[in-house]
Amino acid sequence: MCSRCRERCHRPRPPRPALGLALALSLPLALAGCEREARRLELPPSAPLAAPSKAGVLYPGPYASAPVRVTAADPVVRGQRVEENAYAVSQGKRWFRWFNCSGCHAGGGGGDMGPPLSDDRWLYGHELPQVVASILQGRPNGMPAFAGRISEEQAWQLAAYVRSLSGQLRSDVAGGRSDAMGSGEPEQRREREVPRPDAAPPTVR
Amino acid sequence: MATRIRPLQRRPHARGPEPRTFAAAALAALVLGLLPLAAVAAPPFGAGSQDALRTGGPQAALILDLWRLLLAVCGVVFAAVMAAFGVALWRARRGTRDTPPELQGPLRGEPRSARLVAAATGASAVGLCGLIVASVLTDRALARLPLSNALHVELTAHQWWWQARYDDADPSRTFETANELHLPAGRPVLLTLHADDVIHSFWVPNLSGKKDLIPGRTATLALRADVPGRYRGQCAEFCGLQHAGMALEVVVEPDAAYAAWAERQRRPAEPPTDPQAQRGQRLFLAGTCAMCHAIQGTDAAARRAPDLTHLAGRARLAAGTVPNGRAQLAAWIADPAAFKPGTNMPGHRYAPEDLDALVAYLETLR
Amino acid sequence: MSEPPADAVPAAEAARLHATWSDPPGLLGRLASIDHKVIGRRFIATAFGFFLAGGLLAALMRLQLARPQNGLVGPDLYAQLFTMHGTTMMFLFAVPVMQAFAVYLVPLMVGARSIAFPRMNAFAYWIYLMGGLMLYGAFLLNVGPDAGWFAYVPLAGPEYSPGKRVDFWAQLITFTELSGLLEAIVIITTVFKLRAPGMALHRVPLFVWAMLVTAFMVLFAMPAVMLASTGLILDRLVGTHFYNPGEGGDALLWQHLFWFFGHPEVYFIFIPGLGFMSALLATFSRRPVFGYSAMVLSLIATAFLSFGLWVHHMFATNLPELGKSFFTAASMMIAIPSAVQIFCWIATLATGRLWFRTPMLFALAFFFILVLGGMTGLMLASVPLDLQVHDTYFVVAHLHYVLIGGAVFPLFGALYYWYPKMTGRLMSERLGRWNFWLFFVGFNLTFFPMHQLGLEGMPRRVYTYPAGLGWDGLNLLATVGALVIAASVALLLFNAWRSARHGEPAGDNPWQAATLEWATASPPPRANFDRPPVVHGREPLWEAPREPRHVKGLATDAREVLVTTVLDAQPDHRAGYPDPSIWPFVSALATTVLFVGSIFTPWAAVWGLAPVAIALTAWFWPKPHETDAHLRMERAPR
Amino acid sequence: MSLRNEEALRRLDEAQRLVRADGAVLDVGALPSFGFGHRSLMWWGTLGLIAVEGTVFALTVFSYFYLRSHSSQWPLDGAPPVLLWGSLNTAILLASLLPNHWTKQAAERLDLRRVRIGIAACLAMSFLFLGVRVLEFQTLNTRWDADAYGSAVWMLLGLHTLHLVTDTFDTAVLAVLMFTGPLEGRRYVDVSENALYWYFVVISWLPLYAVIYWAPRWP
Repeated sequence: MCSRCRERCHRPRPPRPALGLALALSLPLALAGCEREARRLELPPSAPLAAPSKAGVLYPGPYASAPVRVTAADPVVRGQRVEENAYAVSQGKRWFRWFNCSGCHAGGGGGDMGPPLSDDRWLYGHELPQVVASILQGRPNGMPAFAGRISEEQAWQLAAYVRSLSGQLRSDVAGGRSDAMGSGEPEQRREREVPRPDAAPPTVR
Repeated sequence: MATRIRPLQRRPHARGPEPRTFAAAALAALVLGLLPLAAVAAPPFGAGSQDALRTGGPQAALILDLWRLLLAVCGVVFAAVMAAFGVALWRARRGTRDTPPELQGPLRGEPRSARLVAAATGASAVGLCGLIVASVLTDRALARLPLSNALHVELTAHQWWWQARYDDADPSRTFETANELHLPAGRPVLLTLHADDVIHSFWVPNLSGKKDLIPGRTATLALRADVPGRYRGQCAEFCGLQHAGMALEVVVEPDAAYAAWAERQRRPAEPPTDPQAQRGQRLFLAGTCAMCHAIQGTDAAARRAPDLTHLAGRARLAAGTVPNGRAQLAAWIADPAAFKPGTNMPGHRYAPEDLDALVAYLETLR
Repeated sequence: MSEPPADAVPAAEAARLHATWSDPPGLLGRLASIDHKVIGRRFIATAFGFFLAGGLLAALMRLQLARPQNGLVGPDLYAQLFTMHGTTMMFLFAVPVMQAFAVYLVPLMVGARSIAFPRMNAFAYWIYLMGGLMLYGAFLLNVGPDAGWFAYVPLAGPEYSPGKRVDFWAQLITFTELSGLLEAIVIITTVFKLRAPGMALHRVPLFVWAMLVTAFMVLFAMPAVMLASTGLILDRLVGTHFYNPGEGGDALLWQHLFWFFGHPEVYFIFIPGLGFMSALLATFSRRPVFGYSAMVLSLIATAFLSFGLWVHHMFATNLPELGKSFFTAASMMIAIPSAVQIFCWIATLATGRLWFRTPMLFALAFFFILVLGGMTGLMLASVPLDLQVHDTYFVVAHLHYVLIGGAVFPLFGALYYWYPKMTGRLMSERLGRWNFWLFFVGFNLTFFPMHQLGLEGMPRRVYTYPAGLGWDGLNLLATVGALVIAASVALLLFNAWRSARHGEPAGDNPWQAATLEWATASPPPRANFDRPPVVHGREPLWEAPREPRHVKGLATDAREVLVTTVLDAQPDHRAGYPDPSIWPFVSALATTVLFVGSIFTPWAAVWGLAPVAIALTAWFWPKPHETDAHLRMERAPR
Repeated sequence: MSLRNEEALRRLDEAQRLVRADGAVLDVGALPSFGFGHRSLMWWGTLGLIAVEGTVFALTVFSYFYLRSHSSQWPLDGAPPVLLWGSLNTAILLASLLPNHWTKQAAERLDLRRVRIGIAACLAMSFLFLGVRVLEFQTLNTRWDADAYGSAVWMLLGLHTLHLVTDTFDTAVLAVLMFTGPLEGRRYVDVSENALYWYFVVISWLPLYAVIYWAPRWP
């Protein structure tokens, strides 16, 4: 087990029998399991996020000109951590409902007024930081900016969930069916949609 | 008087020089040094405020009577069985490994033992029938609580808080609150129970037995609170990480006091006048708060988290886990997970003056 | 009074029998063992291992609750702790340990050479072991289930329990239920078909009756939880909607299915305890238990009634009133058969010659603790009262009084009682008495205050509680009691470990008991009896010997058992028995791969079937040398 | 049960005659080394499995009607399953009782030639209805993840299919064994108990058929 992983799972544990045997048997699952199952309940509060200059800006600048504002030390590590953590992804699903993302993208991300999130087209990039940027900064034609309205942690969790809608996450991390009416195929059962390279973001003039 | 922030749950591990520690220290300095310090208004819950043996209404009292009856009957039966057992042990002869086993008696049949066992069994059956009757009678008495003139409250359980809507024939007079029920003494209440996510259970032991709130189903519970006072209720069905931190405060007060409270609840929040509070309101509406919370009379109308229209009038924050006061409110906003690990409310790193303003605004929501 | 009949078996015949029924040497031989005594010992040791693990989890919980707002354990770990504790104690300890004792004792007590379906018996043990290791492996990796041992949906469902924690729980259920069901079939068949000639049903020892009744209950109760957990895992993994109210499912379906199993489960932990009691009280009162027929009928009545009580776990769920009254009545009436047994035992004690040894002390403690637990059970059966104390510490107190008083105290007594049979040495009496008193005091110190805590409003499954509600003192007391229990269990372990080497040699029948397991050596030879006994009464070793005493004519150079008729135990035919086989172990491994794999992909349930099918076929496929041996002895029925 | 009462009594008498009490010992050496029906251990084992699986089926049917009682409309969405394949399969299953019974009797007479013919016939029928079963799944008009109705129907049909597959596999292994050996008397007991289990699979299908295909058509 890598030391980082061990540190994260660091919790008081009772001694258990057959420790060595169990470890040896499940080492392959261990690395994945450890991160997948962590519940980081006491994360430090997000770093301050500048509220948008005008509250409720719906049409921020174009994709290219607005670099992603990532405050964590290492965005890649942070992104991986969120995307490997089932609890974080399930929280993302909760925010998707709470913040009414489903109002435009439909429950399960099938798309309605807003573009579908479960297909292979990514107007503004499919990488996790790009999705976070889309959420925080908004996109032309209707996607509001959520910077300052949700915590950064929530944005990452939300983005991870959004990526699970098109099968980008491991199936043991992505969520199962919802306790609700018709929310489509469970995320964990979705085929991975290979992001189409030709679906580049439109340049906004 | 300065009140120390006392988290419900101390963090299990220090995380080294994390921003959190720094933030907490800064916050504490800020809260203790700069803010005009407010004494905590919350009256503490004492022993017996969540107690099935101290009743505040007829439903709980009926059950308590049944408990006393069962305790007496079972106590007598237990004593009788123990006495028989004791006498048997005391009077029986002693044996060892080499005692030849007694086979003749069992072969001949043991009429005396048989008679005693039969008699004891018969007595048990009769006693049990009595208990069944007592139980059924109590059940029927509970169901007969008169409900004319009942107050209707719709209670929805969420992970991990209680949402209450006070119904009224006149829709404009319904209002919403959270985590703190006020009930008029002596007037029956009909609770309609829903669950938003998982199964919870409504339980205020001083007032009534419990009832589960199950997603996809609706249940009702009738109760009456006769004795004014503050009672504590708690979710009684394991509902996830903060099951322990899902309390409900029930304030039973005389009719007039209740009416005044209800009238206050119906009013939207008053716009703040103080510039600091006004700034706080802007922060509230433009920030993360309004994504989940509602404040009547403002644009904040989300219903994912407790309605804050009259937050400052409540004794406690976060479903009964944190006493309501300036310092606590600030600490809670900054780092809710320190009090309720697992809560769905995110932490915030506001600049000190922003936090100050926000708290000042929330303090105006009386 | 008679000594067990002297054995007139020539040494050469005994040696041949020993060679025939021995396991092959080496590690492979151990894995291939299908000797019910070997499997039984492993089973008991494994179950006690899980008991210790579950106890440690409980001790951690008690430490966390020792004072209000304690910070030892956070909510996430606490949820795992109580889920693991409940799951371990119910599924990995209480039910299996009873079956484990049955696996060891029932064939000996009915005078059989072996157990029915010995390979299936071995398979059931391996499945149980692997299921338990899987669960604890998962727990070590922070994948411990955290939705309670009852796993109520929707909390345990796909939306509110992300990750694989609950899937491991659901698969553990599959493991232990598979094991439990197979053991039930093994025990039923052993009791029905392998009894010594002459042991008609009305001569079967009460302990064996208890195990038989339990096995039947398992047969009809466990399928419910297997179905429920299959529905859960399908909901979680392939998106079915059994428990999704949004698509026509229902959360209460889970509760109905779970408690349809869950309530009988309490009784199939408790009824073997009653069996232990009857065995212990007879021996240490120096007389048969009073009222054999009443005892047997009570066991059967308890089993039947226990299937009609499940709704009393659901009184708070808004069910129709009439139904609840019915379940109140049923829940109270089940007290009657238990009361009959208690009265019969008191009559036994009163007319017996009492010999106070450690096993007897544990049996006597049963009266105080179980009767008290029974009283609180009556209270819980009452709907209005249950609505107050349901899901509070009152219930925690009640269930521990019933399960520890009704099952664990007799079980510890049984351990002291049969330990000499299993090892050939007696456990230390002095340590035994310390063990008993510490356990008795610690138990009551821990759990009695919880009644009061529940009435004073403390709910279950909270990882912490605020100060000032009046719960602090009693909680601290309970924690102190838990430490006393821990000391007592440590003493038990020490006693068992030390006595294995230094205990007083036991001889065949150290307690001068009446049942057949004491008619053979301690520990019993590989073939159980050099010559299987013939039975003429209910207390074979206490009654004057009658002829014929032994069975002759079973092969000594090949494994052969005598099959008798169900009611009268008349000899019916000789059945050739399989040799030790590695395939049950391999099949269990393959099944484990299938079960664990299907947590991660439903397709594992398809490709995982291939190795299972291969292993099972290899298991079933006759070995030529076995067939030859059987053919040599074959005689077709006419 | 193929054993009539008098037959059973006759066998019991015979066993009595074969057992000799000789002073201190009871000599059982002359007893047969296997027996059919409830005389054999295997019969009890099979019966135990049948009890377990019968309970599972009963509880699944209970769950089906429990879920139905909570819905105003059933099926929740869409049409009931197509009758054709299910009914055809019911007919095939019932027909399979014939070779099954014939094989069981041949086994109890230790008639290897007939057992071979019979078990081959049984196996052929097994494959036939497994084939039709695939068509059944395709014409259920619902999916397991469509709604609770779909889940319940798939559960019912899936459970029964699991039993079909298991028993087909058992039969196949047994058939190979009967053709290749090594053989001994107890193998005929296995054939007989396999047939007993098949009775259960067929008979348990009848209520399941009624539930899956006719319950949704019943108002």
